[in-house]
Amino acid sequence: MSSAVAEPELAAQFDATVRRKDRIEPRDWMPDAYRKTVVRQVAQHAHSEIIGMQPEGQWIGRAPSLRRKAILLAKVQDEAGHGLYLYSATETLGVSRDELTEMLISGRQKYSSIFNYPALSYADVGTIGWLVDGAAICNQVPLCRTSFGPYGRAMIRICKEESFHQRQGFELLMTMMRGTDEQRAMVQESVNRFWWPALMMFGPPDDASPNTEQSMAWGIKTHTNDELRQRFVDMSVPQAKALGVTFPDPDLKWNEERQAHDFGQPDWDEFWDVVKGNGPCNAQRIAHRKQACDDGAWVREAAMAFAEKQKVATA
Amino acid sequence: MSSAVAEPELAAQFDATVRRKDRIEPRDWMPDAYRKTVVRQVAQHAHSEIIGMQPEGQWIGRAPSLRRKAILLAKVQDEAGHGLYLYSATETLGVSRDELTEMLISGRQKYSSIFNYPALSYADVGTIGWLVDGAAICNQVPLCRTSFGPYGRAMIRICKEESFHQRQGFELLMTMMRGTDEQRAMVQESVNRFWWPALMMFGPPDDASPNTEQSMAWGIKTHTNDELRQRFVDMSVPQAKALGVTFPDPDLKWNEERQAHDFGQPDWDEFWDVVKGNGPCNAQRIAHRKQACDDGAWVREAAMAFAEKQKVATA
Amino acid sequence: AHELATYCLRLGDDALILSQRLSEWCSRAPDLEEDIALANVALDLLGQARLLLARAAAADPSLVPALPEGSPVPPEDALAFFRDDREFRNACLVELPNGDFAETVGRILVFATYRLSLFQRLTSHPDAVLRAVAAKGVKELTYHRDFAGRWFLTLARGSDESRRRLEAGLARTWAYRHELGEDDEAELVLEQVLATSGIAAPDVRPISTGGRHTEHLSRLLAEMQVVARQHPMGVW
Amino acid sequence: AHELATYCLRLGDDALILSQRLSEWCSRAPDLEEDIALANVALDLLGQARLLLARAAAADPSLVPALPEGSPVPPEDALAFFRDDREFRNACLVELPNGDFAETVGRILVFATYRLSLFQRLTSHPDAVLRAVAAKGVKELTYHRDFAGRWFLTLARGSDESRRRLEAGLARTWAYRHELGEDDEAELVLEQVLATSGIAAPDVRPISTGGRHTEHLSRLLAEMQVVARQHPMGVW
Repeated sequence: MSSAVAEPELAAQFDATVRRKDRIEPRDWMPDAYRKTVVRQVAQHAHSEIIGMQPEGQWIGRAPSLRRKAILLAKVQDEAGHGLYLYSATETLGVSRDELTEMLISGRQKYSSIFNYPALSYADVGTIGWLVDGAAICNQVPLCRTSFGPYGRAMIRICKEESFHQRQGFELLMTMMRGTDEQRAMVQESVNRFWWPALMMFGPPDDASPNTEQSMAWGIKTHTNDELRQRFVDMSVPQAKALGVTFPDPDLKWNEERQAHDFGQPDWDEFWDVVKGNGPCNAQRIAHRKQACDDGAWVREAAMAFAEKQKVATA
Repeated sequence: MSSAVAEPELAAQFDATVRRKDRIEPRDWMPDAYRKTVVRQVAQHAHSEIIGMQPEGQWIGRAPSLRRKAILLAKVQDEAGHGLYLYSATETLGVSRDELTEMLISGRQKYSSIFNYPALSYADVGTIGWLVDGAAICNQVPLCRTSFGPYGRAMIRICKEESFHQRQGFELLMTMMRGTDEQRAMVQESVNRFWWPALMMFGPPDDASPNTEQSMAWGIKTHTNDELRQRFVDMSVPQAKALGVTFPDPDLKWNEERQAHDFGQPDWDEFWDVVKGNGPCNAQRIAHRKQACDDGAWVREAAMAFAEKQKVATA
Repeated sequence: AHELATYCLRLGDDALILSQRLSEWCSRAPDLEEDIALANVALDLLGQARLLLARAAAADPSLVPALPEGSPVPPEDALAFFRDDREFRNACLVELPNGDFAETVGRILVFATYRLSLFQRLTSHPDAVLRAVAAKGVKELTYHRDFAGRWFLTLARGSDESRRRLEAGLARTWAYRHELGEDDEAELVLEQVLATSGIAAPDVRPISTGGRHTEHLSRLLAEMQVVARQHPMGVW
Repeated sequence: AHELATYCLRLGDDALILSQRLSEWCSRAPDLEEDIALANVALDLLGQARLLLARAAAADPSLVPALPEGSPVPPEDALAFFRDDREFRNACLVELPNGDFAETVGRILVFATYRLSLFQRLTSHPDAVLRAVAAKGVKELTYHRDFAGRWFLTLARGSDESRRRLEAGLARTWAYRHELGEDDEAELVLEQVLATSGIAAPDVRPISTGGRHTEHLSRLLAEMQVVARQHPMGVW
């Protein structure tokens, strides 16, 4: 009953903190719905990092130069690191990595749909860096100022590394474009496949995105999907020109009046189909994750048993 | 007690059959030691066919032409077929395939040591056909007249197919020798690796082969190891000349007086080392077999359960 | 001629890639009898692939990848060993990893049923070569379908584990079935096999592959083509 | 110079092939921390491989495989991606499949212990490049050995299953240990780790490889080299 008295006051404090664009910290009071939304969003982000290791990861073994192999391995390792920070952020709210992994494997929590598209050539390593990480950065830079402290701080570190990855991806494509005709064709083919899915990474159009408003009010989200998508397109077009590739969108052109690019809409039916689990790789990605978890179960158990024995020994 | 009376008579009958070079059939009386020796020898032969699928089998997926892929797959399939006949022959003596497989996997029964050498290039597919199947045929042709009926009849069929495989192996090498320098080098390198192990396939020298005498008396074996080895060398030398390859034996030369080739001795220490389990692939071959057995256990159980249910349904 | 060639290429690639997958079972099957049977299916499909790729090359030589001057590689091998994954026209269904024996049985059942129905129609195709391939194939595919059908029933009725595995494996196959084309006759046969076995059609929606291959094909080809590509002037 | 080159090639190949194996763990390790740690080990070894292959190529350019006129492939990549399995000089130990996590831990322990001991001696090698590689490597290998050593102890003392797997995996590694050369110091360290963990040295005799590779290497290279070989004129 005592908490019932205090709650309006706590809520007012919470609102004020968010309005001031200050951080909410794990021990601060927060509305249940806020807590749930944060956990869901951070978990989804963490899952995306971990699942995102797969499409590129399978090319580590086939990287065509030792330098590229090192770059790619380090990048995929960074993604594991990002997953680690982000799961730590959810742990500050009392939700463990194991619980979340279980939610991922059972399909109750999502990850970014982009990783349900296959990586079919080494050029995809570059395109994923350039366009996918590029889109991710557009989404994530504003999140560095997100209201939940541990998330915001994780994002600062992650964004720095992601920008590095994006430049590396672009640099790979740039190098390939200076190579053979086959290499240039590989790059263009890869860009053709990833352009639309990259645009989908910003989520459905604003008028079909019901949660945006609340998330913006809470300072979890700071821009609408369509704003970020526009920013991404405007950023990418000159980069494509520098590379010497085109995007597969006949409607893409500069609008002098808006001082921005007009562009076509992705196939939103495909988007929802992939979100619902029928994308090219949904089942494969989850099966891979589940296999790794299952195969490692005995190791995690052994480590816990060992730690337990150590505790007893030192007690 | 009554059998004690009959036994000398049965033994005399058995000896007479063997002397006449007639067949002993599964329901005939036979000495226990004979039965054991037959089971051991046939099982070892069956195991050799099954383990022998592995070195070549791993090249099916990498065969460099569709025709060669078909030839190789059919050949390895034939080896499974040979294994099948031979296990059937032991089953006539009341020893099941499952028991024997267990003996193989646990290392209590052996298989031909040649399959503990790795197959390292596609030329090895040809060399295994030419030299390994060639040596096997030298060993096996006399076995078509072996005293135990089911074994002898299986051998007739097997020898026919083995000769076919041997010609195919030789033909592959012949074709490769007409190809590029790299292909010719591959063939010679392969022959260098397999020559000595092929000579070892006839077993240790006669003076170190204590079981030969009894086996010959029983008509299970019809020639000594050294006799067969000599026959193989004499047969192979002109074939090597036709191919345009050499054998890695400086002592190999025609002996006008003996009307046969002199040749060096294989490294018998290596032979015994491989027999004892320390060859390059012993552990790998058994692990592969065990994995297949383990992976298939649920299928065999399901098939038995299904057969059981069918019986009940039709009873 | 180009249309005939690409059609033969598609049918040939399906057979080639599934044959490659099935031959991975060699020396690994649950028992010797299945080892031999799976090799038989793989050999039949490989035979179909050779004829179909050769027909494709003859109908439209421009489809055959260029090799170094004087290379002795025959056109069907050039098609099999010197195309990249993007140039293969097979359905994704045949390039998926084998999974366990139940999954393999489910895949052969679906594939052979569809292909048998198609080959029955192709026995009256205007092209004589294709007609001949189809006539031979009908017998082979009948055997494949029956082999898979018998094991399907056995696993469905065998043990709880075999039934569980069969259902899980079939679901994976089922989601790629639509790429084989619409075929009511084939569907009817599948329905009957499922009904006889007491297995419900998997409740899965078709996976949208976007007409592209899966990540598995390039790995499969890396193995399949490695020796041939190392020796573009080789004779075998 | 040739001797130095082949020596660097051997050391470089060991690092390259084990790095390739360890990177197979990426996205498959028992937990994120081990995923990251195994990638670290793989990255360190890859770094060693690059320096050592480059040194080998500089010391004896005749070792570098010929590529088409004008190919932009740098010498260390030519060595890594355009040699056949027979030309690789690595020990068989590093090319074996990973096995489970326990087997991987055992292999890293044995490999890093031997290599650390060797690299400590190489810090006074006459060749300045090799000295520098060794000096850097000593730090890296100390970390690898300690990582493996900690897990070795954990698995030895953890559960019955982890102990069983550790012993089985170690036995497979142990039988190839002799190829790393005789090194009493390294043996002493291994003895200590085993004693601390309460694990007996496996009772296995050395596998006689005859100085040849196993069947695994050509498969590993088929994957590792496929893209590079498809583009001998490519820049990356």
